[in-house]
Amino acid sequence: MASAAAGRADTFPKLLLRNARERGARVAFRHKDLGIWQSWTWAEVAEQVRAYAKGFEQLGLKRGEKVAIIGYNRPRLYWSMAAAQWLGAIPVPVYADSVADEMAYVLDHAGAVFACVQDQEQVDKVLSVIERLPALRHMLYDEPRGLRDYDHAKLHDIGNVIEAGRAALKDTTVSAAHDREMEQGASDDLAIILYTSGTTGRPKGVMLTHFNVITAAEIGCSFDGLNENDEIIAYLPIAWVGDHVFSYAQAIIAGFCVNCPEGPETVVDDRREIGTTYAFAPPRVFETMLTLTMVRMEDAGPLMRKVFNYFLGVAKQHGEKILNGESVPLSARLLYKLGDIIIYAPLRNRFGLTNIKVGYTAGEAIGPELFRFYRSIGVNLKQLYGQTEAGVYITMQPDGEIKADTVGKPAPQVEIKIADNGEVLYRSPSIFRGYYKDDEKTAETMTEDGYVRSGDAGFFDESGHLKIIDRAKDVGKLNSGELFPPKYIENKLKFYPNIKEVVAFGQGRDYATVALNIDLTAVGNWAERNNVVYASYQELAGHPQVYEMMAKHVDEVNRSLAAEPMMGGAQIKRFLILHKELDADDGELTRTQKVRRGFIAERYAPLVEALYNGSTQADISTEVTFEDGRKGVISATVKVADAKVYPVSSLATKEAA
Amino acid sequence: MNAHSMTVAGEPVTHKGEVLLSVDNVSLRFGGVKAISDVSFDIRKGEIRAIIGPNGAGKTSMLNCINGFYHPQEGRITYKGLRRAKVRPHQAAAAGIARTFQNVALFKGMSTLDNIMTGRTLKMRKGFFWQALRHGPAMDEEIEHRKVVEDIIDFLQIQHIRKLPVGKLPYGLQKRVELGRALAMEPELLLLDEPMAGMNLEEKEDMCRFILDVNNQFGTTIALIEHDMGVVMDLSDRVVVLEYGRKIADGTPAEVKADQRVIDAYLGVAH
Amino acid sequence: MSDIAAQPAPNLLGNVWVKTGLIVVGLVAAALIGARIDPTGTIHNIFVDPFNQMVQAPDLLAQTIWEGLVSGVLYALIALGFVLIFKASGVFNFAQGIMVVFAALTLVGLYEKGVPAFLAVILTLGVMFALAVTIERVVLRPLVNQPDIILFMATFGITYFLIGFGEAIFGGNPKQMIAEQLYLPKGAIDLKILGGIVSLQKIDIAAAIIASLMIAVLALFFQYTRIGRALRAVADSHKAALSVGISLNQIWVIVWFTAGIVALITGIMWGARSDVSFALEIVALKALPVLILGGFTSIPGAIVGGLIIGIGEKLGEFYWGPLIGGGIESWLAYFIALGFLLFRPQGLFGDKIIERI
Amino acid sequence: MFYREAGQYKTNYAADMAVFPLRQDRIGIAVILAIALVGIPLIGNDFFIASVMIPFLVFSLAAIGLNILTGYTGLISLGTAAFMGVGAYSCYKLTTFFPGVNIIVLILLSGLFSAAIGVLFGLPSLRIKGFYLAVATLAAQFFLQWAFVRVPWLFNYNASGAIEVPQRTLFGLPITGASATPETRYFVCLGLVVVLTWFASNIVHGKLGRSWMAVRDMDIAAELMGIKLLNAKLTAFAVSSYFAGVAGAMMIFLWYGGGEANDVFTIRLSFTILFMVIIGGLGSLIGSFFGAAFLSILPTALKFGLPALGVPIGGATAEHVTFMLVGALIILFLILEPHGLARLWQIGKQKLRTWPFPY
Repeated sequence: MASAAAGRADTFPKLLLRNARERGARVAFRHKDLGIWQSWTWAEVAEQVRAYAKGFEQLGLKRGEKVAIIGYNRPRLYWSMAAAQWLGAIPVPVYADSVADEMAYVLDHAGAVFACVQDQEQVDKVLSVIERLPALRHMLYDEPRGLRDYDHAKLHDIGNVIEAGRAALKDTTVSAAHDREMEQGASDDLAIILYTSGTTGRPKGVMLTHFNVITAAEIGCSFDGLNENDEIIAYLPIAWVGDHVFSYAQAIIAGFCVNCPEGPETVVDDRREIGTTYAFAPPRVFETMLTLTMVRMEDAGPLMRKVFNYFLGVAKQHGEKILNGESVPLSARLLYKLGDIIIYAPLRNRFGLTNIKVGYTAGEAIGPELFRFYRSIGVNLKQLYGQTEAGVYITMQPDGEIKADTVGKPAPQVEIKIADNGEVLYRSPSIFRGYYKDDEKTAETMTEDGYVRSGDAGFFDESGHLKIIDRAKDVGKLNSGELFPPKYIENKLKFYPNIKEVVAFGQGRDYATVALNIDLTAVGNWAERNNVVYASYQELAGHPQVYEMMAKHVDEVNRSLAAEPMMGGAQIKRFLILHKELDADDGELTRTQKVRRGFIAERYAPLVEALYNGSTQADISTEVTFEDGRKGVISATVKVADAKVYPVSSLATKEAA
Repeated sequence: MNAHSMTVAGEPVTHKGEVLLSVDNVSLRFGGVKAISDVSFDIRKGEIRAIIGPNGAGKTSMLNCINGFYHPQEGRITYKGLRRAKVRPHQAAAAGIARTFQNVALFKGMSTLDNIMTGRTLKMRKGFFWQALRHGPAMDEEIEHRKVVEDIIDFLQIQHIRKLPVGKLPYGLQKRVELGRALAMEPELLLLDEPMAGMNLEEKEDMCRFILDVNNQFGTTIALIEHDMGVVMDLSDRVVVLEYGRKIADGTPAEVKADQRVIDAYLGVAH
Repeated sequence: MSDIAAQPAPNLLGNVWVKTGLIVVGLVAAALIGARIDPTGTIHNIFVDPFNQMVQAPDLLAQTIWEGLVSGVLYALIALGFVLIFKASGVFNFAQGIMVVFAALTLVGLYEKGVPAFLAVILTLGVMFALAVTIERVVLRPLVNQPDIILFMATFGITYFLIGFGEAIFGGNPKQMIAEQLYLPKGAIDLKILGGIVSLQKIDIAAAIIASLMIAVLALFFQYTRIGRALRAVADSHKAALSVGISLNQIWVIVWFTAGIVALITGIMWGARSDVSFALEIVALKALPVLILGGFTSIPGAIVGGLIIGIGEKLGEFYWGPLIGGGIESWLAYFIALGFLLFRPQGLFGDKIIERI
Repeated sequence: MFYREAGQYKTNYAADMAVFPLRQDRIGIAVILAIALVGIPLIGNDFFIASVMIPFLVFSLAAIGLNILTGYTGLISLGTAAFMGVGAYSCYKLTTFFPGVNIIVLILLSGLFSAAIGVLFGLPSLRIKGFYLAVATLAAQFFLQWAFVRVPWLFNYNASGAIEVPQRTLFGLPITGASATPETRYFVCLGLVVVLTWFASNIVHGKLGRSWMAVRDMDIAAELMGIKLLNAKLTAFAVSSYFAGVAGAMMIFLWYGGGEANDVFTIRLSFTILFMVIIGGLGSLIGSFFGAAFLSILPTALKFGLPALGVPIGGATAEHVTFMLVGALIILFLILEPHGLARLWQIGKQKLRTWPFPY
């Protein structure tokens, strides 16, 4: 670090002061509020945080106590974290959209003594469970609107707290003592507790020290060359490790500017206004953007559409290579340049990605088509694989080595090994110190030699890139003993726009099979173009031409499975297209639209039976719930089709050669 | 922390009591038609006063009399202790009476921002010369008022439509913008003519919250006409009921609800 | 219905201002006059002398009033064309003036080409019908549902087009109306009354009679024919017209054609009194103050307004004009109308303007 | 497609309320100004500058004036030419009384006189609305036109009855009178138009402009906002007439260079300017320029363009054809885009901003 002379800045408050010294006049935070981007420089932020910390102290906050932070991305909530850290207290960001009960659990479990919240809504939510929070002493809010008549004995406006702190700091001895308090902070102190919303059971509090978070943040900063000129927009939940590292830790370490949007509905516009250089978004954000693009282009004039599609074709062919710095013929390069002027650059502008240096997507698998689209139009989109327990980074995609279907190579300072059951284990300086108040879980997760069990199954491909296939506990085995990763197979198929849902079977069977749901919009469109007449989903799903189409998709998936080590055994031998759409109302999907494999296997037992007994069709009748709540029965005869299976070795080697 | 120490204080601080506006024996005729006959009531500072009644009861005409659009032939309207002879609407505005309309009366060709900015017109003082330069004092003044307007936009949560022309906005949002325009005048008395007409449930809830917040946060006195009896009972401190231009009841929501004449007038209409 | 109602109180403040305005206008006029004449005699010259003259020479007064009456009739005829169209389609037809010129020019032009006079009249009517159809097809139909000002501007377009078209075909030179060939009387009748001679041009008498006849015919047409009733219905509501079984488009054609007939007759009469030339276009603008006075929607209003304007401006020109240099006919009509308007903003016979809130 | 809005964020209200908040727009304006200031004098010959550019500038200013009244405040006026005439005659009288004062100052001052007259004839607007008001403004047109002829004091009792433009200089260069070159006159016109347009833009974006538009959109609501209708309407008349007056003075002193002024400020000129405003776009300053360009350049282009294309056309016929074409184009325009060229411009701009998306 540059400020080695002043003692290594090994905590966030220290780093904040370093920024105030070294780049005091640069803008640190912006918040679109009251119509304009209100800005604060590093010097101002440091001063605010310092006063805020004093205010905290006056309210009785002590070293080691926990401060819950609840709300949408607001500068003062980020400052609340820094101010708490100043005193050696530990901020605990909480998902703002969690229901009162969940929030009560986290606040109680963490033993939060203070809660810094955004607005009346959050105040009300905390108040509604106040009797479950005996430890909570004070609540601070950012937006006073509607709170005027609340009892302010234990409720404070953050602005007033900062003001009070500032007044107290006018005394130089107080001021000096206050700074000494901050200096006591050490890199091994806890910096933050992030609660992960585990898929099962109660959230667990992941404890990260200043050293962990700083190390993780530095990994990312040096990997992508982030510096003080970068701009990021903070719109993801502050309780999520990604936001904490990107919008808080890295911003403070690299000194770049964090922009808080006006509200959730203006993120797209706000991102365009700022023109972020560093971005993160889960795949669904990119997917929505692309869908909107395509929907809007449907309304464009025929000439415009032609030009657009032509240049998208050009981009598809050459764009990624150009971005990767590979050699491309001059004519293609010129054509791409032309496309850049009339299509790609305006598109990037509309997406607000004109100035983007690097963008990341993570959290779930991104469709290769989607991923390539953004790269082909010149957006340096990359994937990373991370976990809260790792302080985010596990693997990353280095520039020039981007593959749509892997999550990249181990991040710097990270060691990875694959367990026998396929589970990915990792070890790095930034891994967490354990789960808060849950040694049992900590022991379960950590191996003796310091590795963390990710819970995900994966493998390295021949070029050393990690591929994640599924949650480790979901990866099953065929009777042959080969791996059967249902979600992996399902995702591969779901990336085809024609396929809406997939359920894979194979656990404890001889081979893998799938049941498909076609996407009515996409296939309906296709049907219209090809004069295929149909009256219902059921009719379209059973159409021979649709079966042909699906067979092609399955075939392609089989080829790709065959080309991958360990996956070849899981090729799909037989498939069928379900006669009805899987529906959460019928209990076939979870409310978050994930397939409930076991339930479906039971419900459609005759069909599953047919997949394995060699029959070409099967009768089925199922009870369904209509939209108005009535129940009825749908019966149908569903065809079962065979798919070609490829020999594993030959293709795998061919591909590798 | 004690469970009770952080709950909402029971009653907001109010100054209800002082009479802000009183209507005494007012009658209004159009030609031979009597729209209002001999109506008296008062509006007290800080309260939410509802005016209800069946269609054609003379509610809107009453508001029109209060803000000087109509001039009653008989009776007195006293505002802040001053009896006003024929007051023009712009004089009423200058005296602190703002108004929204039954059918949204926004300036269709202007943006949300500009619409609300017009509410600040009375408070803007810089002369023609500075306006023509749009620098120096006039710009400072514009910015100063823009800040007020932004607070209102923030308050009403209409940030996302700030720069859109109001003509194309959905009805519910237009109503909100209109409320914003009235609020920009920082009125002492706010007249709302069916602020929730034609809204869906969610929009109604929002609007109720805004009205309560306005009353609570700025201490603005509010007189509102509303058909939704549930809303009226929840919102208002006192209710006056008109029927065929006459007052048939006046009192707290509970009192009015129990009044036989009101029940008769609303038979088949009551919710 | 108390929620929507008229504004009962008269606009007091407005009146104060308006009156101030009137005074200022008066002062300006006085200043202009003062620049021309001896200041000591001003008051006398304005307020006493003209009336002295009227009393002393009643024959001159009668002559002036007669002339005013005749030009008033012609103004009324042009205004009638406006009213017909405005009533039926809400279009403020600025082109009515040029339609008068165009009709007259076509008639004369056809005659010059050797077409017998009465055949020329019939052919001209055909041309006016074609014009009505064309306007309906090309202008009105595509602009249906546009704001009034747009339709108003479109009639400006028609005006410009007709000016260019007319001049290109018939040339810009003034022409003689074929009054004789149409058996219109010539010469004058001299009445010895009021101690002098009042000369009445026969053509003027004819004009007055023909105008009266036409108004009577129109009134009958509106009152007793199916189409006429439909036209009146359309003024109230387009739906009502449709229920009579006549399409809006047909109604427009009929109305514009009717206005064309009125234009032709006006053109003949006016042309017989002076030349047929594009100068008539400016004269046609005189119909505007007539409209203001009579209201845009009232046929009797157009007639009464026309007479008031015609007589008023002739009297003004004759008795007061010389005081300030003459030629005040060009604007006096507008001031007369403006004066009336300040007290009745909707015109003498216009529909009452109701302010709604 | 040229717009790169990403990264153009505003951190203060002054920037957010700028008339051209987008960098690309500011660049565009700068380019247009550069062309007007350097390009046109360099490429254009005397004919082009004197017969195309100067009329265009004068008409633009007059159209802005009328647009303030009609487009922004919703009051129709058919008396623009008369108010222009007031400006021209005021300027003439001022040059007679104050021969030593710079002519540009006098041109700017002469607008005040037409503003005063405009207010006078604007008084009825409180009572009279719509077409009635339009006809009422004809009173101004005909009365003033009459006065220009009948009050010899206005033209210094010249035998010709016309304004005689004296020679006046700026920094030693003649800018009015016979010896002023088209270039110098052009530069003076350009300077006046740019400065006054800037004023107009400032006003319509400020309190006064909002009051006008409020009166236009919903006068009852405007009054209940505390806007005094009479004040708003009269200021609109005053500002509008000021612009018209200055345009009129420029017309005589910088374009015609004197002559039969009483033939110039006719009802037909009033109509022409109204067309410019309508075709350009009501309530749009840039539309005023478009309208002026379209209607001032079209006749010239027809007159000289058709023969150049080989269409044999005589002088008189050319004029007739021009009339017909203008009439037909007006109708065509109203049918195709009733909101005027400004709307087309706006749509085009929006298209470029959302490119490649259609919306």
